[in-house]
Amino acid sequence: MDIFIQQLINGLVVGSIYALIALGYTMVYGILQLINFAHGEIVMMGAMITISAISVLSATGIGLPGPVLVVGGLLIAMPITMLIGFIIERIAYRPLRNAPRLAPLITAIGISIVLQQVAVLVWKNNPRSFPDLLPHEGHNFFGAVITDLQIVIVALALLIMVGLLVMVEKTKLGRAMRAVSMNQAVAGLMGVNINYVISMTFVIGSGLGAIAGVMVGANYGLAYPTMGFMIGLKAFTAAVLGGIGNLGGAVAGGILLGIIESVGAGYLGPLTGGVLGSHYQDIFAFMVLILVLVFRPSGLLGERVAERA
Amino acid sequence: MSNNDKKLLEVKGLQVAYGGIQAVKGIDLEIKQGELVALIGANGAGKTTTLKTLVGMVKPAAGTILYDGQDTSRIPVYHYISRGLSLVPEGRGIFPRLTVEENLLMGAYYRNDKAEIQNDLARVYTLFPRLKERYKQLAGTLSGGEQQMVAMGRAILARPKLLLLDEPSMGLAPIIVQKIFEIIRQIASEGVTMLLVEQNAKLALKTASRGYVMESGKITYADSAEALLANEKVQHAYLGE
Amino acid sequence: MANQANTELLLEISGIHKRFGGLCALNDVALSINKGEIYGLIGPNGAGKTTLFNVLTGLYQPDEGKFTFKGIDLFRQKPNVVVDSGIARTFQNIRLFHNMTALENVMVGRHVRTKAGVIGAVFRNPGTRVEEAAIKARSLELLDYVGIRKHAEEHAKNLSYGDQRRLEIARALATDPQLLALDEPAAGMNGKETDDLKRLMEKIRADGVTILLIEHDVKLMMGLCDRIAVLDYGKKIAEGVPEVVKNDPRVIEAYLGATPD
Amino acid sequence: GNKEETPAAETAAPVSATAPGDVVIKIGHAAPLTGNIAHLGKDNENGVRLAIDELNTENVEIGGKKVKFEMVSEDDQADPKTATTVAQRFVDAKVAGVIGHLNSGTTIPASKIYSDAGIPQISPSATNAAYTQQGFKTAFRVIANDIAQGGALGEFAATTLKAKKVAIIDDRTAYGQGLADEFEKAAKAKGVTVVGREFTTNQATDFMAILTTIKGKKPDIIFYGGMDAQAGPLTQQLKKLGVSAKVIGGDGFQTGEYIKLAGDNAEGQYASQPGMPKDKMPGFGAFNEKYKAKFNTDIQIYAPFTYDATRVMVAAMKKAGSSDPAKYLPEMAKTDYAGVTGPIKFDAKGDILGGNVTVYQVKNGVWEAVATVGGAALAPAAAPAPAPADAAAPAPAEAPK
Amino acid sequence: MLTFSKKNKVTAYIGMAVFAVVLAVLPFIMGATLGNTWVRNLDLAMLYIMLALGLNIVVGYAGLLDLGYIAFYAVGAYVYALLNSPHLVPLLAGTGFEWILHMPLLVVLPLAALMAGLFGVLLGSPTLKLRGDYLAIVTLGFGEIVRLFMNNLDRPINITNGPQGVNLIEPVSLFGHKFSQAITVFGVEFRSVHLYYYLFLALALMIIVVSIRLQSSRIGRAWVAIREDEIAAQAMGINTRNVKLLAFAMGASFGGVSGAMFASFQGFVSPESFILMESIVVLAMVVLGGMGHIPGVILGAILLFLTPEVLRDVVNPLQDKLLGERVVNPENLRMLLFGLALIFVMLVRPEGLWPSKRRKAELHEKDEKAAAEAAEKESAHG
Ligand SMILES: Nc1ncnc2c1ncn2[C@@H]1O[C@H](COP(=O)(O)OP(=O)(O)OP(=O)(O)O)[C@@H](O)[C@H]1O
Ligand SMILES: Nc1ncnc2c1ncn2[C@@H]1O[C@H](COP(=O)(O)OP(=O)(O)OP(=O)(O)O)[C@@H](O)[C@H]1O
Ligand SMILES: [Mg+2]
Ligand SMILES: [Mg+2]
Repeated sequence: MDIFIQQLINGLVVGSIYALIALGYTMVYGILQLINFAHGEIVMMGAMITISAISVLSATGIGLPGPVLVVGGLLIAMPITMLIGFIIERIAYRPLRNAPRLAPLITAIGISIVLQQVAVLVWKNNPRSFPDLLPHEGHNFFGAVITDLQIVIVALALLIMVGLLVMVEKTKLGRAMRAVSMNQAVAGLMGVNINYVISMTFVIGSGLGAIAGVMVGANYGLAYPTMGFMIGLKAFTAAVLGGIGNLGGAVAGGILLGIIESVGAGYLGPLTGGVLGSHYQDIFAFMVLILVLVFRPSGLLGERVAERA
Repeated sequence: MSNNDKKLLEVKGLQVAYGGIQAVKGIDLEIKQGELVALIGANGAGKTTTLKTLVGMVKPAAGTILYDGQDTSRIPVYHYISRGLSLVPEGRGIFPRLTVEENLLMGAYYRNDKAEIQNDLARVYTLFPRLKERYKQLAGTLSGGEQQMVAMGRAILARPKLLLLDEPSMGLAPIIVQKIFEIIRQIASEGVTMLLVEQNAKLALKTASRGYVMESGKITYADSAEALLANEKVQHAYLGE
Repeated sequence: MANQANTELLLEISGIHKRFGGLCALNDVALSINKGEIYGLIGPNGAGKTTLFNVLTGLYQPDEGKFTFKGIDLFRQKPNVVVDSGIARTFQNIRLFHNMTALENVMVGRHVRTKAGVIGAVFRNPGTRVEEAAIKARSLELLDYVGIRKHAEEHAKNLSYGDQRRLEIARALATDPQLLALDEPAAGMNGKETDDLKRLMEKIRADGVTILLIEHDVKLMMGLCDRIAVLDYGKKIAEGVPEVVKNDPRVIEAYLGATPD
Repeated sequence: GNKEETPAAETAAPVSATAPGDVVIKIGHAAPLTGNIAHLGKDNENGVRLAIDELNTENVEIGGKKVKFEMVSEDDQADPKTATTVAQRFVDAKVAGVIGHLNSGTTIPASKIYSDAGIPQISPSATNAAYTQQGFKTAFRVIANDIAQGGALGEFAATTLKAKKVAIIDDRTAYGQGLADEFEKAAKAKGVTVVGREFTTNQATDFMAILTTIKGKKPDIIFYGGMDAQAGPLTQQLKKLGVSAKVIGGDGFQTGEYIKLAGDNAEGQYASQPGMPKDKMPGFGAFNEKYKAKFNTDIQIYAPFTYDATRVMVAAMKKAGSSDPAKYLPEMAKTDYAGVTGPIKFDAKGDILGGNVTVYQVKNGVWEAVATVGGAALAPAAAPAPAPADAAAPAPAEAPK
Repeated sequence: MLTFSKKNKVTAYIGMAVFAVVLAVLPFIMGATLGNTWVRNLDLAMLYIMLALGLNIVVGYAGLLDLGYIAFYAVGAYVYALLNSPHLVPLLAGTGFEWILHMPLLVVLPLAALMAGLFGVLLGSPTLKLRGDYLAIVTLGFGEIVRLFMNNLDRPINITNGPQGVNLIEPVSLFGHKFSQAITVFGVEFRSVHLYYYLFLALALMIIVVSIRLQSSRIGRAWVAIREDEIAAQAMGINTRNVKLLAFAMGASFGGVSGAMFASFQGFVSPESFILMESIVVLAMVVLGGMGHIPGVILGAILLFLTPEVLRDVVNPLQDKLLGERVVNPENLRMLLFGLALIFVMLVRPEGLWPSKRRKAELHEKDEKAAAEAAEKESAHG
C-alpha cells in the first residue's frame, strides 16, 4: 500500500512538472493555435541561466541562504527568458501569422535547435548539477516519502494555474487574449493592440517556463542544454491530453500523464506477469493518450467545438 | 445648424489594391455630422473594402481620408475606435466563445470610465431585451439575428461618432431585418453619424437620407436617397424586378 | 398536391429529432417532397433549417426518426451514401475548395459517379483515361450550364460572390442529384442577381431535378416555390402553398412580421 | 618539426603544420561531438590529439621517411547512420586507420565499411561483444568487452559485496542493456537472486517510479547499466526514497560528472572501469598531468584508451615500416605494447587479451579503486564463438537462463 | 512534373535526355571530384527523397499532419533486416518457417511496402476523427510506440534484438549479383555505392511517377478536397475515411520501401535510427521544399539532407583558415546553421522554396478565411 501511495506521489510530482510546462504550451496555443516547439528550450534556458546566476550570486560571498539564492537566480533568469520569448515571437512567428499553418511549426523547430545549440556553446554539453540549496526534507506520508520541494512543485503548479485562470477569465487583458484567439481582425477593431497581447502571452509563458525550468533542475539536481526536448515533448503531450488551449486541461493532463507513467512503470510488470515491464511505460502512456483522444477528440477538458456544417 | 454641416468624413481619390487587384479605384465620399448615408452596389464592387479602409484594416494605395478634419493614415488599427470610428463587420464578427456580455464589453475595451460603461450596457440591454435574457450565453450559440444584435450593441458600447455598418441584414429573417432597421433609425436619431452598406438596396435607401452607388470599384451615382430610388438605371441594376 | 396522379414521392422524413446537448434543434419534424417540385423551407434564424439540411445530407446523425429517399432507407447513413443515392447540397456559408480551380471543384463533384482507384491512377489504363476525359467534359458542361465556363481555370476563391454561389451549384449538380438542396443561395445578392439566380433554379427544375430551398428572401420564395414549410424552434409550424403560408398568423408572428412593401 | 615560416604555407597542402618533405599520415577519430555524451566524445578526441601531438614532436620515421600525423576527427552523433557516413568519409580521406567509435551502436555498423576498405579500426570504448564477433580482421578494441566487465561486476557483487539480492536497471541502449544482461548472467551464475529488472531511457531524469518498485523488493545492491547523466539523479532519488542499497555499474558513470550530479549521495557507490586502476596503470600519472596541462580539464573516461589505441596503431606502422593498411594490419594483430592503461595484446578476434576490470568506489568525493577483477581469465573463456563467419547471434552456449 | 507546350516538345525531350545522362554519370563525377562519401551521400539523399515523397502524400496532398512518419521507414527497415539476416535463425529453427528468410528482393520489397502500408492503416484508423494538432500528437505518439516496441521486443522472446539492433544484414542481390561487391561492365567499375545509386534512383523515379500520377487523378483530387474542406468533401460524396486511410497507406508504403533499402544499404539497423527527430527532419523537407509539389519536395529533401554534410566539409576548413583555430565546436555551429536556415527559409518563403501554384495561392487566403469563419457561428456545446 505504501508503495502504491508512493507511486501516486511520484506521478503527482512529475505530473505537476509537466503541468507547469504544459501551461506555457497551452497559453500560446490558445491564442495563436501554434505549437510553440521552442517552449521546452525556454524551460531549459530558465534552468541553465539560473544555475549560472546562482554561481555568480554565491561568488559575491555575501553568504545568502540557499532558497534566497535560488529565488535570486530565478529572478535573474525570468526576465531573460521573457525577453527570449518576446524575441522569438517577434522574429520567428509574427512575420508568419498569415502564412500556411506548417510554416511557423518549422520555424519553431528551427528556433528550438538554435536555442539548444546556443546553450551548448555557452554552457558546454555536460550536464550541470543544480546547486543543492533548497530544503528537501523528506516527509513521511502513510509510509511514502514526499519532500518539501516536491510539495512546493505541486502547489506551484496549482497556484499558477489558478492565477492564470483568474487572469484570463477576469481581467481585461485576459478578455483581450481570448478575443484575439477567436478573431484577430475584429479584436483589432475593438481597440485591442494585437501585437501587444500576443507578445504578453509569450512573455508570460516564457516567465512560467523559467519557473518550471528551475523546478525541474532543483528536483532532479541537474540541467543540461538538451533537456528541453524530451521534457517539452512530454509536457506538450500532457497539454494535448488535457485539451490544448485549456489551462485547467494542461494541469489535469500533466498530472494524469505523470500518474499514468508512474503507475505504468510500477505496475505493468506485475500486472502482465512480467511479460511487459517498465520499458513499456512510454508505450502505455501514448496508448492512453490515443485512447483518450479517440473517445474525446479534443482532450479531457478541451472544448468540443463540433465543426458546423 | 452649423454643426450639422460639418463634414465628419471626407474621402478623396481613394484607391485600394489587394496584391495586383484593384478593388477600389479612386472614389470620393463625404459624410456630414449626423447623416445616415447608404452605400450600395453589386457583389465585389468594393463596398466592404472601402469600409475596411476607413477603419484602417486595409491600407489605401492612394488618396486621402480626412476624419473629423484629420488625416487618419498613420493611426494604428486599434486606435481608430477611440477616435470614434466603429465598424460592424460583414458577417457580424462576434467572438463565439465569449459570452454575450463579454462580447458587448469588448466594444468598450478602449474605455476606462467604468460607471459610464455600465450605463451604456444597460442602455444596450433596453434596446435589445433579448440580449439581456441571454447575457451569459456563449455568443457562438446564438441565432444569426441575435448575433447581429450583439454586433450592433457592441458598436454602441464603443460610443462611436461615425458608425459603419456592413450588410447588417444579411441572412436574417424578415422580422429580424425590420427590427435591425428600427434600431438603426433609432441610433441615427440619437445623433450618431452612419454609413450603411447594404445588399437590400431598397430598404437601405428607404432608411438613409443620401446614397452612393458603387460599381467595380468606382462610385457611379451619388444622390439623395429618393432620387436614387427613382433612378431607373439604379432600379434595373440593383433593385431587381 | 394539386394533381395527385402525377406526383411521385421522392423524399420522406418523419419524427426527426436532433439534439445538441440540451438544445433540441429539430423536434419531431416531418416532410415529404415530391418529384419535380421546388420545396421551400423558411423560418426564423436558428429555427433548425440548416440543421435539417445537415441531417438530410448525412453530415449530422439524427437522434430519432425516419428518413427515406426514393424508398431507400437513409436514416443515419454516411454522407457519401446519401450523395450516392441522389441528394446533393450547397452550403449557407459557401464551402468551396478555395485553392482549386472552378473546374477542379466541379470535377470533385464527379467523384461519387466515377470509380478509378490507385491502380488506375498509376497505370492510366484506357478505362481510366476515358473516365477522366468524361469527368472533365461533364464538368465543363456544368460550368457552362450555370454560366461560368469562362472562369473554369480560375481559383474558386477568386470568383465573385455570385459566381461562387453558381459554382457551388454546379459542383452539387455534378453528383447527378435527383434532389438538390440549396441553403440560402441568394444571401448577400442584390435584387438583380437574385433574379438571375431564380431563373437558374427554374432551369434546373425544368431539367428534372427536384429542389429543396432555404431562403430568407420572402419575395423570391413566394414567387418560386410550389410548397413551403415553416420551421420555428425546431418544429414545423406550417406547410402549404405560398399563399396560405404567407397569411398564416403564426408564420407572420414568428417570421414575416408586419409585411414590408 | 621546427618553426615554419609563412612562405612555406603557400606551397604546402592546406594542412597547417606540415613541413614540405614530410609524409602526412591521417588517422581518423570518430565519436559523438554533439548531443548528450559529447563530453565523452571530446574526451576521446583529446586522447587521440595528445598522442598525435606527442608523436609529431618525436620525429617518428616510418619506412625510413619522416612522417607527420594528422587527426581527422568526425562527429558521428552517436547515430548509426551518421557513423557509416563518417566511416565512408574516412575511407575517402584515405586515413591509415581509425580510432573509434565511442558507442557500440555506431562502432558496429561502421566496422563493416572499414572492413570492406581494409582499414584497421580500434575502438577505445565500444564494449559490446558483437563488435569483434563479426569476423572482421580490421576490428580491434583496447578495452575489455561487456562480457568481461559484466562478468567481473557480477563476481564482485557476489563475492566481495556478498550481495544476495540485486535489482537491475538498464537504460535500453545497446550499451546499458548489453552490460546489464552480462551482469545478470554472471550474478545469477554466482547464486545471487535478481529481485527486479527495471528499465529507463537515456533521456530520463525521473526514476522515482521504478525505484519505488525496487524499494519494495528490498535488494542489497542495485545495478545500473547506463551513463552518468542518468546515474547521478538516479542515485539522488534513491536517497530521497530512503533506500540504502548501494548502486553499482559500469564505466558509463565511473566519471567525475557522476560525483557532481549525485552530490553527497555519490559517496560509497561503485562503478567499474575496464583496465587497471588508474594509479596502477603504468603511465597514468604522467598521462594525467599531460592531459590536464594541455586541455585544462579532467579526464572523463576513455582518453587514456584512445591515447593508447593511437599509439598501438602507430607502433604497428613503425614495425611494418608502412602506413599502408594492408601492410601494417598484420602487425596490429601481433601487437604487444605497454600502454598507459596496461599491456595491450589482441586475441584472434581483436579483443584485448587479459583486459582487467577495476571496480571503484566513491570515497570522500573521489573514485578510489577497491578491487581489480581478473578479466584476464574471463574474457577468452566466455567467448568460444565456434563459427566466426556468420555467428552474429549471441553464442548459443549462453542461452539457458 | 513539368508541362510543355507542343512546340517545345523537342527541346523538352532533349532536355530530359541531358538530364537522364547527368543522373546516370553523376555518381562517377561526384566520386571523382568529391570522393565516394558523396556518392554515399547521394544514395542516402535518394532514400530521403523517397521518404519525403511518401510523407508528401499524407501531409502535402491530404493535409494530414503526421509527426510519426519515420515509423513506417522503421517498419520497412526491420522487415528487410529480419528477413535477411541471421538474427531470426535461432528463433525459427525447427518451426518450419525458415523459408521466410532470404527471399528475393522482388518479394521482400513489396512485402516491406505492404507491411508499412498496413501500419499506415493501423495508425490511420484511430486518428481519422482527429484534426490538426491533435492528429500531430497522436501520430507522434504512434511513431514513438513503434520505435519503443523495436527497442523492447527482445524479451521475453527476442524478435528485434532490442537496442542492440540487427546486424549482418545481407546486401541487396539482384540477378545473382550481390551489391556489396563491385562489378565491372565495359571496363567501368561499379562499386557498391554506385550499384545502390542506380537501384535507389530507379525506385525514387518510380515513386515520383506514382506521386505525379496520383496527384492528377480522381484520388488526388479527393485528397486536395479533403485538405481544403473536409466537410464539403464529405458532402460531395467522398468517403473521407477510406480516402484518408488510402493516403496513410500510400505514404507509409513509400516509407517502407525506403526503409527496406536503408537496411540493406547500411547492413545494420537499430531503433536509434528512427527517433522523433528523423520524423521532424522529413517533415521539414516537405514543408521547406514546398508541400504538395513534387519538385519542391525533392529539392527540400536534397537540401536538408545535404546541407549538414556540406557544412561538415566547409565549417572546419573555414574556421581553420579564418581564425587559425577552431573557436566554435564545428558540430554545434553546423546544427546552429541548420536551425537558422530553417528559420530563414520559412521567413523568406513561407510557402516553401518551390511551391505549387495552389499553395502560393493559399498564402493570400487568410484574411478572407478569417472573415468567413467569423461569419460562421460556432457552437460550443459540451
Ligand atoms: N483579402 C482580399 N484579397 C484579395 N482580393 C480581395 C480581398 N478582399 C476582397 N477582394 C476583392 O476585392 C474586390 C472588392 O471586394 P469587396 O469585399 O470590397 O466587395 P463588396 O462590395 O463588399 O462585395 P459584397 O457585396 O460581396 O460584400 C472583389 O473583387 C474581391 O474579390
Ligand atoms: N453543431 C452544432 N452544435 C451545437 N448547436 C448547433 C449546432 N448546429 C446547430 N446548432 C444549433 O441549432 C439551432 C438551429 O441552427 P440552424 O443553423 O439549423 O438554424 P437555421 O434555421 O439554419 O438558422 P439561419 O436562418 O440563421 O441559418 C441553433 O440554435 C444552433 O445554434
Ligand atoms: Mg462586402
Ligand atoms: Mg441556416
